Amino acid sequence: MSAAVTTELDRRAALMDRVARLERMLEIRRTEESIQAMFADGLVNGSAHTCQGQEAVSVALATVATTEDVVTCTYRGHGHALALGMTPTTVMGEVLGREVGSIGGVGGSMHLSDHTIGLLPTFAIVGAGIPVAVGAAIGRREAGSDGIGVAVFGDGATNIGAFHEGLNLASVWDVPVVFLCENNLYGEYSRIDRTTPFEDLHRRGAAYDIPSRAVDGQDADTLVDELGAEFEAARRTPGPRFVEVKTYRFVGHSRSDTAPYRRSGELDAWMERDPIAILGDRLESEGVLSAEGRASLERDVAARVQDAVDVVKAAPPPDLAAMFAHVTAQVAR
Amino acid sequence: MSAAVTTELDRRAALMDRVARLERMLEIRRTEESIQAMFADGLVNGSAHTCQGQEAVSVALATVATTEDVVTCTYRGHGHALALGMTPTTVMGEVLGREVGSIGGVGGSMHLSDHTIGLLPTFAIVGAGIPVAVGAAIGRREAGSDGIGVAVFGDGATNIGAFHEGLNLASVWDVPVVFLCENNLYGEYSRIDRTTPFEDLHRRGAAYDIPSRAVDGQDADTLVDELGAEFEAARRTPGPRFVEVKTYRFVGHSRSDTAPYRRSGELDAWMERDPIAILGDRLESEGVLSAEGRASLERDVAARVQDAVDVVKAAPPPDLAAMFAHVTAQVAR
Amino acid sequence: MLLRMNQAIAAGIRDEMRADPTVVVWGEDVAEAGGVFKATVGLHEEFGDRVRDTPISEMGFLGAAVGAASTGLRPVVEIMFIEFLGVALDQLVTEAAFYRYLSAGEVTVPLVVRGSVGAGMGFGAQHSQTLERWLVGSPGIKVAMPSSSRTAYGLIRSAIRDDDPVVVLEPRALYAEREDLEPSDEHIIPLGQAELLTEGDDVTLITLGNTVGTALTAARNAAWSADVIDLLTLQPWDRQLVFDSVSKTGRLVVVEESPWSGGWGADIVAAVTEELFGELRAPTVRVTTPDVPVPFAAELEARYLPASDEVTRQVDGLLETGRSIGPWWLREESLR
Amino acid sequence: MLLRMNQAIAAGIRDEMRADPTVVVWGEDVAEAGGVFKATVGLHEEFGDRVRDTPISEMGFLGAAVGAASTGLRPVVEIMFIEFLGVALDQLVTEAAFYRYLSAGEVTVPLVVRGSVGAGMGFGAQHSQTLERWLVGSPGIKVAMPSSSRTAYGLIRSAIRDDDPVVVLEPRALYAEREDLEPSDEHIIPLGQAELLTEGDDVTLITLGNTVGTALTAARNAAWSADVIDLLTLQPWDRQLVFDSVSKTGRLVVVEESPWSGGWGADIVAAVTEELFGELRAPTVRVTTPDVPVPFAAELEARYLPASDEVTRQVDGLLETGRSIGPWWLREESLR
Ligand SMILES: Cc1ncc(C[n+]2csc(CCOP(=O)(O)OP(=O)(O)O)c2C)c(N)n1
Ligand SMILES: Cc1ncc(C[n+]2csc(CCOP(=O)(O)OP(=O)(O)O)c2C)c(N)n1
Ligand SMILES: [Mg+2]
Ligand SMILES: [Mg+2]
Repeated sequence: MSAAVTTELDRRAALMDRVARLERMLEIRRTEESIQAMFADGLVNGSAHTCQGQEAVSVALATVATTEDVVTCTYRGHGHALALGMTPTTVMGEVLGREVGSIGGVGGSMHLSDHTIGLLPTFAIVGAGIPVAVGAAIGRREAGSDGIGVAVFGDGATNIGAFHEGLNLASVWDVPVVFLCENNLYGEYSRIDRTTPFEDLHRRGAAYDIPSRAVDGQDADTLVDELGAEFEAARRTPGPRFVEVKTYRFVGHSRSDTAPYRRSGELDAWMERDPIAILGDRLESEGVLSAEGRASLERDVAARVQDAVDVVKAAPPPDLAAMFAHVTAQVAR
Repeated sequence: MSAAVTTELDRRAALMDRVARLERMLEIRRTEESIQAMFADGLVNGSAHTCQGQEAVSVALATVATTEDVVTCTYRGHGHALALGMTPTTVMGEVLGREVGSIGGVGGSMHLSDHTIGLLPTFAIVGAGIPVAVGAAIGRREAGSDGIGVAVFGDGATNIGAFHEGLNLASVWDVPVVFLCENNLYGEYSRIDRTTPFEDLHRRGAAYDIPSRAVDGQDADTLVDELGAEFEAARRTPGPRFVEVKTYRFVGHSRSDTAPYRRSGELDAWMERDPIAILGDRLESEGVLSAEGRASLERDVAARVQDAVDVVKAAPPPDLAAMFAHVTAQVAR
Repeated sequence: MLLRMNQAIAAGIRDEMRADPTVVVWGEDVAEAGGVFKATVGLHEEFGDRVRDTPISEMGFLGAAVGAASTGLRPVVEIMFIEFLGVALDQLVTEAAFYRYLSAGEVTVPLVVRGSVGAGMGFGAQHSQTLERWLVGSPGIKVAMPSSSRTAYGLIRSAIRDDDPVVVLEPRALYAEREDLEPSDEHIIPLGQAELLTEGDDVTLITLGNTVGTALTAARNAAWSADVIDLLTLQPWDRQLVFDSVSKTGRLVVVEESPWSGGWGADIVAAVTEELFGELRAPTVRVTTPDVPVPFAAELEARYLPASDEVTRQVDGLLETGRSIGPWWLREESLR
Repeated sequence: MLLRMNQAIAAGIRDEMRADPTVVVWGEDVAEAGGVFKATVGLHEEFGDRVRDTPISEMGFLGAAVGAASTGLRPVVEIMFIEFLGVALDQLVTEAAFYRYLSAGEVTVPLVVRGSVGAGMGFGAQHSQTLERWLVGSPGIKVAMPSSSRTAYGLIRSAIRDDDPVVVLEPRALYAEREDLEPSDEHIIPLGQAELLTEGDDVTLITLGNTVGTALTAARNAAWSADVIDLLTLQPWDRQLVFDSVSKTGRLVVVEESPWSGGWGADIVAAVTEELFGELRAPTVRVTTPDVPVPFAAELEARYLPASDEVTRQVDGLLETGRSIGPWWLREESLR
């Protein structure tokens, strides 16, 4: 399938198929690598936070979330956006500040947005999206939808006030929202043990009487099942759920970061559990995918992402008027 | 003893004696009642939050806290200030906005302060004093003192971000601070069950791996022992402690509040456990205090507080210069 | 009927809630209790769960309101005292305000934040400021401040109908003021429109909220005649009406319940000086509060606020000497 | 030696830490990592635990810094991007700022808050503002902004020595700029003192932080001559130097990296217009950013910032026509 002839909703629906999930994880990996490469070539302004290693969380989230659900996530949101249905052209276009970008290039890497796939503007302020997802869930329910809110955030975000206030409010108001914590063990350059009393963050759910659990973030199959169960519970039974996903980022916090702060051996150990390899190997061993099939899939994805790279590199920047559009309902000035 | 000839430190030291604790609780009760009376007479501007029913918490705190310790508390701080050593004249003077007040009348009921007894300026913003106490403890230790920080706050404050961030920081930095939560079951006009998932707030300490417990706030004797143990632990062993004190305010949230929102029977049940009656009866039954002794003690305190009322009523307001003093080290304007 | 300003606010919210089922009201003790300042009395009775008490967590419920507004509701959030925005400002000016921009117009945030503001009630340093300076200059939001029951009713209704975040700053000293008002659609006041309250030739007095009355009192008993303008909306403010008036009078005096430094009047002065310099016949003057925390003692708090006789002195001085006599605290003998 | 601005800041903090054992540094990744902007590099190595990484909890560690400052320490806190104050503002402007007042002078808060500010680096709408408007007007605090390695070193040292809360806003676009500087006490710059960088007759250009270079470039190549003033401290700002200059030139142009609405320059304009109206020979002019969120695309972000050729156009226009030509976005054809 080529991004050109596929709608974002088709891309979302495709994830019902496990091979498509593998394909999507590959697409995320290649897209993030392309962004880093373009960064190295000086084509990207500012910063960019990529998610290599965490792709299974994105596809599992997008698989179990319906298009009625509303998702808030962070600056580390490229993978989630792609999984939810956004195209590589739209993501990379925004990262490069081009008109073809998700919001026309005025936002950049940290600010993607797409209403049709239920993705609210992504948050560059740690924790801010957590209470917003609680309110979004209320909004969906008041609109008669059975959609829920989904707040995706990191381990470091569990130390900030918005996390505490958002979880408490969701609990006392019985709001159907899933708090999805991507515990990749680091907040920027600080390892979790230096900023948090313990690593099993799901334990924090007890402070709000929120059913909480930890799940493996590297195996897309089990993650889809376990996350699916939590989404169902949030959708059908009163109150929120807190899911801690154990994962790891294979790259630095942001482009310039070489991650010298990692514990020795930690990266290698986690790379042993590359979510793309785990699902790919299983599909192959199950005979769902042949060796050649898998190889061509990888080639296809690489080619498709490269096409997108060429498109965005050639794409024009937004024109001056874009700076003044959408400030308020009235035109700025 | 009369406030006039006694220093604040003497008043503090006096609390080693149980009869003095009873006397101080009576003083707090009469002072708060006098403030409400002066309010009714239109002598007090703005608002005032009194603490009748919670006096045992104040005297126990002041008994176990050394003058090396630094305390942050809230707008509901008259009782704590009096227990820590501040005189009724100083407290009521501030409440009336007179020069004799704790900070010369520029603060009012919500803003008492006294460095010499370890009381930082009291907080009118819910939760704000919690992280400040954490830092104060660090400051004391860096100064070579064995003093600790003490943050006094209410049940409602446990829902705000500053609570979460303050406890987390104290835990990861092993700061010697006691988090003292006065759980009086209400935050303004809202009962705890409508704003918090459960009433046993000490359970929240687990989210930070902070040793936490609940104690009875109406029996001054047991409270002194139990709070004393927690203070010792915080002073001698690394890290903070969280103490939830079960108590109740016999009056409304603030002057204008008649507390129509109380559960029926709740007030009566708690008044059965009036901390002043509990300690008074015990001292009498133990023969430490005779019936007449107790009666004259009550008369003395009432007279002394009445004297203070007369003093502050006659006291002059601050002069204009006070408005411009102490804005920064340099004079304002 | 005679309505206090807090009752007029409740009536305005009520009328919008009747007209639009997506309007909800959240805040601390806004439901059964009807709000600490009684500005939501009766709403819970009539609209039930659409009016909700929140835990003490401004960041939490303001953030939730942003999410709800992004998904179809029109939340009206009460921030009891505007200082409490200090624990939640991010959600208003960094999230809600930028959502339309950061979604290329796809996501709108029809959110209203009501906050009580101002001194004169003896609430002390942390409960008495106006703090419009935290908001003005934030792209994406609008800021309004009523001065009476009528304007409170008219502005809150426009605020709720607006498709962007609107902050309504309510001078708490005016909550108990009565005014005759029949709540109805024709009392709706469009955001961005100021009102010319009195017409005169000598000076233009720009006022807002609690200083409207201050200036009117001064003008009523003065030797000079003034255009007294109630700005009503601070962002965006009514440049046309202000410019027209100053072009006529040639003199501008801004009366602000806001500090000498960072007060909202400086923006007005700067715009007028840049646009109408040729028409100005005298220096512009700002009558403000001093740069100090709001003092508690009644005697001091009264001096802290801009007084009508100070406005009179300032305009008298301007007309007599053609110069500004300077703020009172620089003239005050006892402070030398 | 040649020092980048971030190195000069680290040097300034280092020199104060050597002189005063009560100085501590707290913030996210300020220790081993030396800060995201490398402005605390080397401090952890030299001072160990006096330099601490914090959890992501600005309210928590800023509040802790207030408590530590109240009990004898001199914390220097890094707020990585100034927008993050939006989750912690209360501790700075409602608690720390009022502590001296609310303790009758007994409790002082010698706290320094360092925050990186400004656009031009492609960080997007939530990481590119200057936000001095959240701070100016708050009684009790001081606000400074360096424009170079030398001024950054001089101001951070004064800030740390000051007995009240001081916020140092660091233009992140300048962190990598090099300047020759021998760190030493004589480079300490007192708070409240502006610097006259160039002398001229036609106009006074008031600048701050990143706009200092913008204005100097404009002045260097212009047909007119200007007093270019680097304000350095925004609260309290140097009224004397500004007034003296405008009295001489008769013309005031403020160059601000701050929005047209609520930008800091309005305060300067208002004060000058009130004090020196008689000496003004032309309208005051503010060269600011437009009232929009900071756009990401490099082409747009470059237009967002005040440009030196725009400063030239504004002063040229002012001298030729005696009027303000108005902000560029109102003149721009393509926006009509
Ligand atoms: C309030 C706030 N403080 C600090 C930052 C700077 N910052 C950006 S990302 C980040 C680390 C967040 O770590 P985590 O929550 O674990 O998410 P991850 O980056 O690992 O996905 C920090 C400190 C911010 N954006 N917002
Ligand atoms: C941040 C903030 N939000 C709201 C308020 C208004 N307020 C003052 S006291 C109070 C109730 C606090 O309840 P609790 O923490 O239980 O303390 P208590 O009054 O019972 O002693 C509220 C909501 C405030 N002062 N600060
Ligand atoms: Mg992380
Ligand atoms: Mg309570």
